[in-house]
Amino acid sequence: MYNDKNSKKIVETIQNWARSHSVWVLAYGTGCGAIEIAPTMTSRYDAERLGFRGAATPRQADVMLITGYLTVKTVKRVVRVYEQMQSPKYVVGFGSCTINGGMYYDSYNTINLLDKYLPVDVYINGCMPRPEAVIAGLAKLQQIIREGKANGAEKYLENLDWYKANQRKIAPKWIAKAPDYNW
Amino acid sequence: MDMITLILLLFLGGAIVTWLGGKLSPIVGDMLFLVTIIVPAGMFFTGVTVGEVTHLHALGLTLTWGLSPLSYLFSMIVVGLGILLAIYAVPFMKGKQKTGAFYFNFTLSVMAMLGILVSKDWVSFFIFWEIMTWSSYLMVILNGKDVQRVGIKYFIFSAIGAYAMLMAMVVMNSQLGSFLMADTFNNFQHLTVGNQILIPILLLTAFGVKSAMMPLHVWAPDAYSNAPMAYTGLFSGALSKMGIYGMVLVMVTMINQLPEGTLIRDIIAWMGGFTAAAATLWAITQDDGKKLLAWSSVGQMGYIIVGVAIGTPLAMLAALFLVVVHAMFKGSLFMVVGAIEKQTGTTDFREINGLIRKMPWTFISALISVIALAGIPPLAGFVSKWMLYEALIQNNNYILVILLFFASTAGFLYCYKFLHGYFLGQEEPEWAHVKEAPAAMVIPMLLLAIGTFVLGTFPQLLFKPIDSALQYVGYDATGGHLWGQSILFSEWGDIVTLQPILYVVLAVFVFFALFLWFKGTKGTRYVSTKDISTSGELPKEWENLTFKVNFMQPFERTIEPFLKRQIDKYYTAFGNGLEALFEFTRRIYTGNGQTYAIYAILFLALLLLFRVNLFG
Amino acid sequence: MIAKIKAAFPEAVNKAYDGNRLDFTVHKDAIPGFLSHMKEQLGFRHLSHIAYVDWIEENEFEIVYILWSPQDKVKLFIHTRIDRENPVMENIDMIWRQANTYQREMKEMLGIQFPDMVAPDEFILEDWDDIPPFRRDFDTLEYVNRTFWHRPGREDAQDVRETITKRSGEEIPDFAKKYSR
Amino acid sequence: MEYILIKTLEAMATFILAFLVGMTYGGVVRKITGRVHNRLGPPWYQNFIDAFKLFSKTRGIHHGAMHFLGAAFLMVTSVVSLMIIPVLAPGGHAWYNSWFTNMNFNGDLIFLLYIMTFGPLGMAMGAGQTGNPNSSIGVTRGLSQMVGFEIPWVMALVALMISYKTTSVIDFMNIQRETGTWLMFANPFAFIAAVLAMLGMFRYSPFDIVGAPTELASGPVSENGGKFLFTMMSSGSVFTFAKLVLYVDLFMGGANNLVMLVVKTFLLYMIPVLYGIVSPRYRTEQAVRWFWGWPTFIGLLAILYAVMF
Repeated sequence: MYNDKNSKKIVETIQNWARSHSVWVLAYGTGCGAIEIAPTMTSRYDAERLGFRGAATPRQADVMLITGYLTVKTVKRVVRVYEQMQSPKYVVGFGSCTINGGMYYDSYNTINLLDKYLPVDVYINGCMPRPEAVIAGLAKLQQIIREGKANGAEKYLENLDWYKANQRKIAPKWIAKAPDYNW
Repeated sequence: MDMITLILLLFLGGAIVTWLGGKLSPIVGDMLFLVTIIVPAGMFFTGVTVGEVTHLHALGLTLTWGLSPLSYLFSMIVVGLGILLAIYAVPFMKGKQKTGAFYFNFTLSVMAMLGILVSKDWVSFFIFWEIMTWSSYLMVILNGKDVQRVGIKYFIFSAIGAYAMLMAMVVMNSQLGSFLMADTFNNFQHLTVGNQILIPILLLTAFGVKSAMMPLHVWAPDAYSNAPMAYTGLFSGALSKMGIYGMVLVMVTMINQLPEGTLIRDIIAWMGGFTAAAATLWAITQDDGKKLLAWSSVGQMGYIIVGVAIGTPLAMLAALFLVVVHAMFKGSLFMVVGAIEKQTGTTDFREINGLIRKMPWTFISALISVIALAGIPPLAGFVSKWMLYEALIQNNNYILVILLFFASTAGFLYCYKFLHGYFLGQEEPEWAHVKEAPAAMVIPMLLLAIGTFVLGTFPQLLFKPIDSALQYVGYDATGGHLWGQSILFSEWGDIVTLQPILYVVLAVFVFFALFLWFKGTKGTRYVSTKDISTSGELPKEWENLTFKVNFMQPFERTIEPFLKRQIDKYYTAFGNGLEALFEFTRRIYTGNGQTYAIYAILFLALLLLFRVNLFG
Repeated sequence: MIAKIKAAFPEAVNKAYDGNRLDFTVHKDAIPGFLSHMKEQLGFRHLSHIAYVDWIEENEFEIVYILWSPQDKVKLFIHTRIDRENPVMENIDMIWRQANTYQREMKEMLGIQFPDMVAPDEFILEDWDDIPPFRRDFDTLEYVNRTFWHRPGREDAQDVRETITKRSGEEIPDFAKKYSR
Repeated sequence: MEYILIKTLEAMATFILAFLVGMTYGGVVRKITGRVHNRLGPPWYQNFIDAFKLFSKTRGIHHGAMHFLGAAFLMVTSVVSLMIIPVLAPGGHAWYNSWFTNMNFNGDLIFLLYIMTFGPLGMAMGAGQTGNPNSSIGVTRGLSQMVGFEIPWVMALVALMISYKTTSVIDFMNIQRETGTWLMFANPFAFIAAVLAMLGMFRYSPFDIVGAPTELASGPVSENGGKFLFTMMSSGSVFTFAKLVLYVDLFMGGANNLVMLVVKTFLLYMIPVLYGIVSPRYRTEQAVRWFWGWPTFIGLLAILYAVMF
């Protein structure tokens, strides 16, 4: 019965619906975007009515908001936190800095393309995106979760060597020291 | 030559033989030691019958020995704990110094405690009391550390107790002309009023010293933590219970005949409650496992003293039950600390981390014993605590019951501190080499822990002997025959049925443990305690993130004003003089029993003069 | 004040500024004695900052110690030049503890070696395997092209220097063209 | 045999009721908090979605055996205290009343006081096993706070015990049914002390230093996610319901049917919630000193009242 494909599909649908309506956010406040999280969460643009809620530690979180530019030192920590999250897990990139480096495109210590190092599910454009844009991006994330397309964790697991190679290119010693991501 | 004498002589001879054999080769010493402890113990369990009395004519006076139901209860503790600790002590003492002295004093202490329990006259009582005291004293200073501070403190307080008991004996003998306990108890009414007040107070002083009642407790924590751990189980489990034994005798036989008895009872009960609370607060602030357990022993003795002092049948039941159970779980916990000290070489919480995966069996016994210590159902500590609270409430000691509730709730703090300090926290490469303790050390502590588990569910195993003991000392039947279905009940009709609760607890626990284990087992993997969510930072190898230093700091900050006043200060001036005197005498004598004998004789002479003037 | 310092160190060259600012140019070997004398005798008890300039034209590094005297409210700028090829400087963090931080920064960003300086581990740049990035001959965009990726659509990026020169009208000197794109 | 089966089914019914009500209360509390913050707030069924999401996490980590046992200990406390506490008053005549008399006659208040501390201790072990310093810090704070609020709580209970000569919850409910007056009016000081202790028991502000999300990373649960957090969440809901029912039984005469039960527990639950929404956060020693201040004094008054009248 449980192995029946349709029942599995039904269970999957319900689970995706639940996941999409209860998303616990780990706001990794880098750069300027952290200031946009506060109005998004609090009573001006109340993100909790959509089921978004702050999570304290990566163990409990579902989605990681990367709010702004990532220096080489920061991206290591971000990768570490992402690997500590428990799948299904999603990544949302804020602003042009995560998309293409933005105004730091030629800085020697700021990465340009976030999705070379982590599987990003949703990008939110702007420098910085205003809370309306953030809400729109989160709604988009909910939609793709509901459609079951938000499979960043599987993507990361499948192309782990490629991601690790990219990370090792900017941070060789750190990646060597970090415990390996074997799940 | 009857059984009791034979057993005692076997202990005595075995001690000496063990010492000599230990000089030949350590293996012979170990074997002889085990034989010495186990053979007379077996003879005790098989041969001795309750109620038999024997007379011994020696030195012109008659020593009367016999076994009463009450002393049978206590001697069960002594012998059982003695056997287990002897099995434990052999691997514990392996490769240590002064093994011979350890075995000698250990055997001698067991012998002395049995002697105290079987002696029916004050002379032999006093003799065995002294043997017990100085054998334990030699055990306290065995490792040669802090002799100036710890040993002398213990010695001074024991001396005070001994002189008090001696004085009481002399007064009783001179007034009643008999050393027999029974005579002194029965003819208690014939004493003058001054003596009727004086004798119980003197005896209670002696027993209060041994059972570490609050104003007289100063020696206890240092002495407990300074003795070898294999002996401290006996020290705190059985040896301090001798004070309770004497206290029960005095309370029941003498205080009950006094018109002022209730006042004395209340004073003792409040001392006990104060002991429980303050010792708990002190235990919370300790950073060394030995000291923590020592203070917690003082606190548990406080509970027992409260129960004995209240003196209603339920309270006596609770106190005697806690006597046995405390012997079990505290013996197990001291064994745990000894095993950890044996395996890692230290007992400081701030140094050891995460032994749970290295020493799992030690952790299991520690966990069960700590749950029993905290008094959490369905383990044995809860039974005694429940009965104690019921007795207190029904005896209208409302503030005292609040005090004890506070003590037991604060007890959770040091319970958690103990477990977290040794077994939990991050696993350090420093302790990667640690192995589980040898089986001879693990099995006794596991047996004791499981014993607390069994007694928590089937307390009637213990209620029947306690009931007979209470009937012996003159209580009417405390309904020990009614406890068959392991139901706790009080006069108010409040019941706690233990067995169904235990089954429900086990069922729920097993169900959810299995649920957590089997739900998504494939997706769940083990990660080391170094791989924690530290906001993305990688802790370095030398970085230890475990939270150990100032562990209970918020609570300590709260109770600071209480901790400021410690009783030690008030003893300091007095103690300095006594220690100077003792230093002087130590230079004359060799610091063993002879000193003591001379003290006793001098004090006796003084006492006679003194008594003639005072009470003549 | 100038007289005092002159009396102590006659070889120090001073440059006059208005306000409460003094500038001195000292040879690099005299720096520790000079600074300690300033601190102990003349009351410049506070080290505000250590600035550094890369004079790639003279093939030299310039290090500026900025001191502040609390009681007579005088800023003291002490300039010194060291060779760019083997940049070695005296360690002064026994005079001011906070100098250690600036020196670690200089060590990583400019490659200046401070013998007998105790620096636990890398400070700003973690596992960096290129020439120090604050040297002016370090081409950051070339490094970025080598290390990171560009998303398509950035090829029309204007060089900032050209914009500046267009606005201000002065042309780029030849030595600078070498380092410009 | 079928006796045990029926008992098990009834216990399951009680557990499911407690789970549903507790979860709903959690969602409603979040909604109310949102409204007080002038937000829309999540829907009332948000906690169910969260629980199901946590339940259906596909990956997870554990730090060792004690990590599993901690959550199981927590569940033991919730379920056993729910079994012991009488959910419905014995006098009720509703057709489902007999379902909820699980083990009401097997324990009394002292037993409840101790079994209620069983879970936090086991939870503390689980938190210590994870090796996360935040967990241990949160646990020590929680235990210290427990020592703080146990004093007035025990004082209130002792006052009730000595005035009615019993320690069994069923007897208290019978007494209230016979005399017709709730104990919160019979001994108001005891009720006040118990309610002040309740503020700390439910760990809303200002006594939420235990799991402060911003400074402790949610304290003891900081290493738990997925099924562990699901278990702790449902255990917390059940335990909340059990404690509320205990308060209702002791001070408000119990409830004869489920509607009255829900109403009374909800009204009682609003006290710590509404007090917590508008409160800042106490440090631990401030909280403990607060509990040892006025609440303890009121508890003493309650005991005096019980002794005199």
